[in-house]
Amino acid sequence: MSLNLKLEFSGGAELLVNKVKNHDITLPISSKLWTLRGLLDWIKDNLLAERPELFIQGGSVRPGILVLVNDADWELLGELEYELQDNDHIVFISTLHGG
Amino acid sequence: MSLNLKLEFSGGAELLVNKVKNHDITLPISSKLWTLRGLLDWIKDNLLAERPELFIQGGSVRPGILVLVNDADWELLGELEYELQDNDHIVFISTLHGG
Amino acid sequence: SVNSEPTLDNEEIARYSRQLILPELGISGQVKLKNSRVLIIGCGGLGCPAAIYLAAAGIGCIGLVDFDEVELSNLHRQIELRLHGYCIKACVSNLFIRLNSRASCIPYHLALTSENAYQLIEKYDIVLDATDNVATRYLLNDACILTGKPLVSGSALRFEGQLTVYNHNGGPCYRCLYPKPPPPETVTNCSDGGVVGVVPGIIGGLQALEAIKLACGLPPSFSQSLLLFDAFSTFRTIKLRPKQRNCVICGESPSITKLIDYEQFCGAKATDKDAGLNVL
Amino acid sequence: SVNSEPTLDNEEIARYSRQLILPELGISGQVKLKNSRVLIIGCGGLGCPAAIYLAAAGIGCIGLVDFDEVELSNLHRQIELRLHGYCIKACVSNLFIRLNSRASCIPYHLALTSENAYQLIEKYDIVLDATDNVATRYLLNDACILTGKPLVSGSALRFEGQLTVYNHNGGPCYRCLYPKPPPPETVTNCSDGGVVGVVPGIIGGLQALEAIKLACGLPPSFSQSLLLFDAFSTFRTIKLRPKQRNCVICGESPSITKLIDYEQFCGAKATDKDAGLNVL
Ligand SMILES: [Zn+2]
Ligand SMILES: [Zn+2]
Repeated sequence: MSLNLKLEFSGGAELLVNKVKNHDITLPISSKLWTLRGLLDWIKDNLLAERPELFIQGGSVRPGILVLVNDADWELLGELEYELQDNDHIVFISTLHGG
Repeated sequence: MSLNLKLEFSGGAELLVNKVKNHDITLPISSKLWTLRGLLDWIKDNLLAERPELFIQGGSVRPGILVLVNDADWELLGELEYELQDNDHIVFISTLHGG
Repeated sequence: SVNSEPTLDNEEIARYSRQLILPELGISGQVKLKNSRVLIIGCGGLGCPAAIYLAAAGIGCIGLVDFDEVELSNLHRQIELRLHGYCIKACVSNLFIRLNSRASCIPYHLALTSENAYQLIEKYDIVLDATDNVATRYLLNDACILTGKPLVSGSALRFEGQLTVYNHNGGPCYRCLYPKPPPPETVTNCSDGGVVGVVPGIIGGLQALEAIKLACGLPPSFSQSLLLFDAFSTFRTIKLRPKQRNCVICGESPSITKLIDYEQFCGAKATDKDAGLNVL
Repeated sequence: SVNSEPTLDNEEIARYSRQLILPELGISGQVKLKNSRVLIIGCGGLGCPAAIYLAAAGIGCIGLVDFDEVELSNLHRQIELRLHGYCIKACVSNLFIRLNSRASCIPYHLALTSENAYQLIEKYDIVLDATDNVATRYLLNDACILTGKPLVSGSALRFEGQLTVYNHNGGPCYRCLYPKPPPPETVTNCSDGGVVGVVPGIIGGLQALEAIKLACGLPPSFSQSLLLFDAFSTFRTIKLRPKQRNCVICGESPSITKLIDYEQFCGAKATDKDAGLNVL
């Protein structure tokens, strides 16, 4: 048993994960449930090439990154406490400021 | 038991169905299976206000209308023979020519 | 009285005939456009096409705020306003005379600041954020909350664009989504990150369209909703959180009741020399 | 030889610096844009913004085909080319000198016909369909299949727009999707149906973007895929059928091997007087 997720990084956040926008990952099912909090730890250990503080600060994503779960703002779903479901599509999008 | 469908008409096709783009409909489950062919008959009898020949010709949609099933061209799914599933989203889109 | 409402003359009916025959607009919608005042902050890759399409649609008064110097590298984005030469003020005036002789266009060749933003925005009905730096985006957000104006926010970088409408019909504001400013070292502008000019062009057009709908009293598409565009993929629409009860500017007990020092708040100058399209 | 490949001079490097620093483009992408030839059929609400953004991006040669007379009611769509006055030929030339002094812009003030389409299209790498009538859309499709050129097709009406790339990488052509022309009484043009000018503006910008990617050898977003836009809703991307084996022009045994009479085929004139933006 395992948990399959589609991760996506965009708006510049992909520059922190080897410039790759889409990552299909599989998390092992453990005794504890996987939450977005746990996923952030997993990303820190497995995907962030360098300077993790440009992505994670104070146990959450840094200011200016929006997290989307299946095309909805994570604030609507409990943020860090959201319990991941198989085949969830999680997007980390860096806000753009250019004009 | 019944079959719930979300119908959408756009690109001008909505002008043939009382100018309403979105129609949530329920089809009774009968002994026969519902196909897109059957749905076209149902639309002709239940939704088309007038001049049905501007929508249906020769047992199919008239030239210039594209049929989409869950965001895919119906040609990929068997066209008139496609067997409708509960909660399918069917779009009838009239091709635009303006520029 | 009814007579004080401007209506349309024959030239306007001819000019806007293709909009007038749309049942969603009609004569009454066109009159609403004529009576609307839209303020655009930033005349770069987003603001230029937005201004042109708003003028062409018949918006009665358009204010344009920019303090940018022309650079050669801006050319491929700031295409329209450059058609008549190199002075933004002159360009804008000429452009509006051609497009919509009845519109008044007010160019403000100035830096938007905490001192002048409230008075300026108060005179308009709808505000477009077409700026290129974080400090001005927070300033504009707060000024729109304090004055009660909807803010149509667009942004673009590299091959991507984003669009949303803040402060409309129970939807969130910029601070509801981003209570803390991003670390300055994570912010990239178009000079450093690059951009393909047509991407802000498309987003700027969409900003104009949202403003047109707001001006007519029609529902915007991207209130409490975020449009994402990736030129290598496609568009995606995201459902956003509602207005946050604890938001410091639009929440139930706001702690910010007048404009603050946004450069200090963001730890970054709005006048970053590298930001080719900043407005301060 | 390598020396025969044009490269970029210092002015071009300065002008396109914000595109050059994008890794997906770079110097080699910019050189490809400079060496590309794009033909735009129709200079209305779709073709004008597409032409401007293509010139601004550095496309080396742009051909513009239009035979339209200026009408007041076109103004709110055909905004850009009107900035310099009322003669399309003169406007286009002035515009390109400002935007991209190195580009050659070739205005064709003519009606595209079965007699001249093949020879014209053969000289270009990419074709944009920005026309306003069915007969010309079939003519362009067939001419692009016979000459082997990708066709970036845009259309707009009322508050809606559509975009797709035909004849690219195994994707379908216009006839694969629409083997039979629509009954003439079901076809509405912008004069009769109305349009909000910024809608074709957005679609025209997206056509330019697809052409830019094609010119650089980057994959387009909408080959075998259809982008739908509804100004009251949002964008939607549809997966389309592949090239059809039995297509009469691009299939395995094509029965059409040279251009035919498209007005007869469609039962409608391309020169419909009511179609303000037709090109024939
Ligand atoms: Zn707020
Ligand atoms: Zn074909």
